[in-house]
Amino acid sequence: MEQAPFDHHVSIPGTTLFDGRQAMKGYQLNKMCYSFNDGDNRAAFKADPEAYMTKFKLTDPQKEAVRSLNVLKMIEAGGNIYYLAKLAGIFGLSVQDVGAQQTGMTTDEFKEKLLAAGRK
Amino acid sequence: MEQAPFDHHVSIPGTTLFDGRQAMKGYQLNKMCYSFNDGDNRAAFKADPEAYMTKFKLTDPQKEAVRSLNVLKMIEAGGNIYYLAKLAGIFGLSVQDVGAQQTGMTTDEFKEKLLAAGRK
Amino acid sequence: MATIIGGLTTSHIPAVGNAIAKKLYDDPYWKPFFDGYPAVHQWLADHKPDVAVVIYNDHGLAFFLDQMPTFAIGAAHEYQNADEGWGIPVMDPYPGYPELSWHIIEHMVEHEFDVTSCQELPVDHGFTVPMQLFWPDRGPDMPRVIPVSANTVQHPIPTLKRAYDFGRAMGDAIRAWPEDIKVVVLGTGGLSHQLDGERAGFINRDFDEMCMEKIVDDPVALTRIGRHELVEKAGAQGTEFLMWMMMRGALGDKVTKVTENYHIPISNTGAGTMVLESAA
Amino acid sequence: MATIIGGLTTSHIPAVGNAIAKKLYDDPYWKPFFDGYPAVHQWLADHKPDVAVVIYNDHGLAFFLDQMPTFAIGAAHEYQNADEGWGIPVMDPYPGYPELSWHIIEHMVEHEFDVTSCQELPVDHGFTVPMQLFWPDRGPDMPRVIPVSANTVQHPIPTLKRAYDFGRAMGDAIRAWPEDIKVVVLGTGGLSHQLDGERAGFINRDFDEMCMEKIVDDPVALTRIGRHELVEKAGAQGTEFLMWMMMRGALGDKVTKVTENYHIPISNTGAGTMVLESAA
Ligand SMILES: [Fe+3]
Ligand SMILES: [Fe+3]
Repeated sequence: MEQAPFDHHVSIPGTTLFDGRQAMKGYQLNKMCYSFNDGDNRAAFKADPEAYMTKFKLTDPQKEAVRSLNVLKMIEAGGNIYYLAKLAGIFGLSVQDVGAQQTGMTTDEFKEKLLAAGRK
Repeated sequence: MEQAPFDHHVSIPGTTLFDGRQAMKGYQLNKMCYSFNDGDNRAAFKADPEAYMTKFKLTDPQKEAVRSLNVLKMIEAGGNIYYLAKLAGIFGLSVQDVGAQQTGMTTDEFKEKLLAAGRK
Repeated sequence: MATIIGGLTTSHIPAVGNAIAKKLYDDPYWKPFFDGYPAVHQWLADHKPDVAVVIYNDHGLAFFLDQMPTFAIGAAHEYQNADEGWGIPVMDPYPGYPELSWHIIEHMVEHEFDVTSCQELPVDHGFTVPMQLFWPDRGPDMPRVIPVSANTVQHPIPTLKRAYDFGRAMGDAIRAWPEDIKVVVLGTGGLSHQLDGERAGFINRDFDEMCMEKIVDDPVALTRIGRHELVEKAGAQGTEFLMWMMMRGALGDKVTKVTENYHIPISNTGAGTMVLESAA
Repeated sequence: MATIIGGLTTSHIPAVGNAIAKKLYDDPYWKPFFDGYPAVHQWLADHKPDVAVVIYNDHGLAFFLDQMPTFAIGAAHEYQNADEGWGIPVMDPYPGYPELSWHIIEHMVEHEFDVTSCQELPVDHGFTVPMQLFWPDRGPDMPRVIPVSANTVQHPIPTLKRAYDFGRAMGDAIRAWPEDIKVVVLGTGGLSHQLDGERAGFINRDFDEMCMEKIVDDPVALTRIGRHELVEKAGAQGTEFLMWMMMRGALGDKVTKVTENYHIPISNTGAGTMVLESAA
């Protein structure tokens, strides 16, 4: 039985809807990130990221995205931003740092963009 | 603010509907019993039931019902039969032993009652 | 397009798992129960469904009272059983079909069913016993599975009408799936039984037989049974009949009864087995 | 009988928690945001609700993808926050009102809302930040709470219509509660923001202002917004506007706007604050 097309996936520019298709791809990555609610787990990841990723059975693209701390690649590999934010927190990245990285700006440029939206 | 009457509780003879009222009363007991899905937890309970019950913050009526292995009292204290069955399993009691205890029969009498229902 | 070829019902009593392990098929206590299954096996051999939607109720393995969903739909790549408290052996996992799971979940939420999606779901005897009964050798014809669970642990449980409507919407979802596959829907659990209280051991043959009759041609009549009336007449755990209603809803308006069996008692329970074939 | 006196809305951005901890009320970045709250405090001091139903969305603390409920209702004696991954300090628990929770759950399931009941529920910033904003000193007037959470993490999320209808049914349930108590309903989260993807930082003032206008007198118009349209116009996390729709449904047909505030940006978000008073 072949895998059927998944019909509910829609396209919004610059936006990856976290739907069933993404969820199927990203489960292990998201599960690992969810575990970071626990401080001991954060410490275990920091002590040995490779072992921790292997324990959670991350795929190679997921591991690579985490190693390079590349948020767009994490999303492409099925990551959900709410869980990824916990991983980003381990590296001291705020949601604005994460936003800047994804949009190819410095964090100051990204913050200025938001302030500009407020002046409109 | 006084506690208001809880309107959804109904009465069926010989039957305690596990509704919100029972659930509020029984949460800690049920939580302890749910933990028995794990073999290590069953062993910990068997090794020191009192300590285990205290760890799960059982109320005194709940502790007393567990000590005396009295299923009707466990239900009265808010226990739900699906979770209680896991506790009963630790003591090697089947659902038919549990049925017999609650109806004041021997297990053989209880089984005979069920067979008789089949002959009707 | 996918076709729902029919529905299977069975009780899912844990003791059946033991009886299967011990091959008690010809034991006098068990024979009248197991005699209901060869006709089901024949129907399955004739029809070879690709996917089984297994409607069951979790009994305190996957779900606890901290988060008790009314309806849950599995969306995992595979489903594994686990220790339920009695050291049950771990079986090989059952392969899932998450693409179809998500299609169903999308449809259900769009149609205002507030489901819980489960991307990891340990399955208990309510799921595994029916799978063992219907596909005892787990051969190459065993279908991929989608577990669907309804709450019968914590009142308020869903109404019989809601359960039936859930099945109807799920049937629409399955029939809208673009692949040419054959789907069978399992309604497991019941029939009448009560494990707890001074009324433990309560069984109601008349009510069970009425349910098995009406569910073929007049399931809507059964949606009028109140939830407390169901507890009164089917016993506290006889509320598992909700799973049969969900199954029946998915089959469409017209079905034909292929085979049925009813036997009292298995453990504390009135055990019912049926094959209902959907109209082409 | 219980009375719903009105609804409060607020964004629930985690950074607000830090700003409160650091008392940045008069900081130039924060002042235009915090300036929206004294009028709410005055209204609360005037009306002193006994119970707050806090509609929020969990962000990956209580719920994970293994069991993701569409709608969840707390039924615990108290609710505690917990570490969300950044070592957030643990606060005193918020006292619940489980009797009223169960009354609401009974009503919702009877009326075909398939809720997940939560007898233990760690609450995240989506719950705690609004509580800190509205009851900063946690004094004796702080109401007992009932947390209600909707899924905005995993698509499919509920439709705006379903969210609004959920609120309407919950409003009926609350008004049917026999005690003479005053209930306020909180709709938290939003407004427009997007954290992920190349469109991160997207904010839509026009859409937010339209939502804040329509939600007063014409919420039904907002139920016609599709879920993907909501993502497009409010941003990927702007779907939290669902919580506002649930709140609005509970208030009844006629409401009066007491106060409102809107400010861009707080963190990545367009932040909206409102008090809507229900018609007597
Ligand atoms: Fe069962
Ligand atoms: Fe949020």
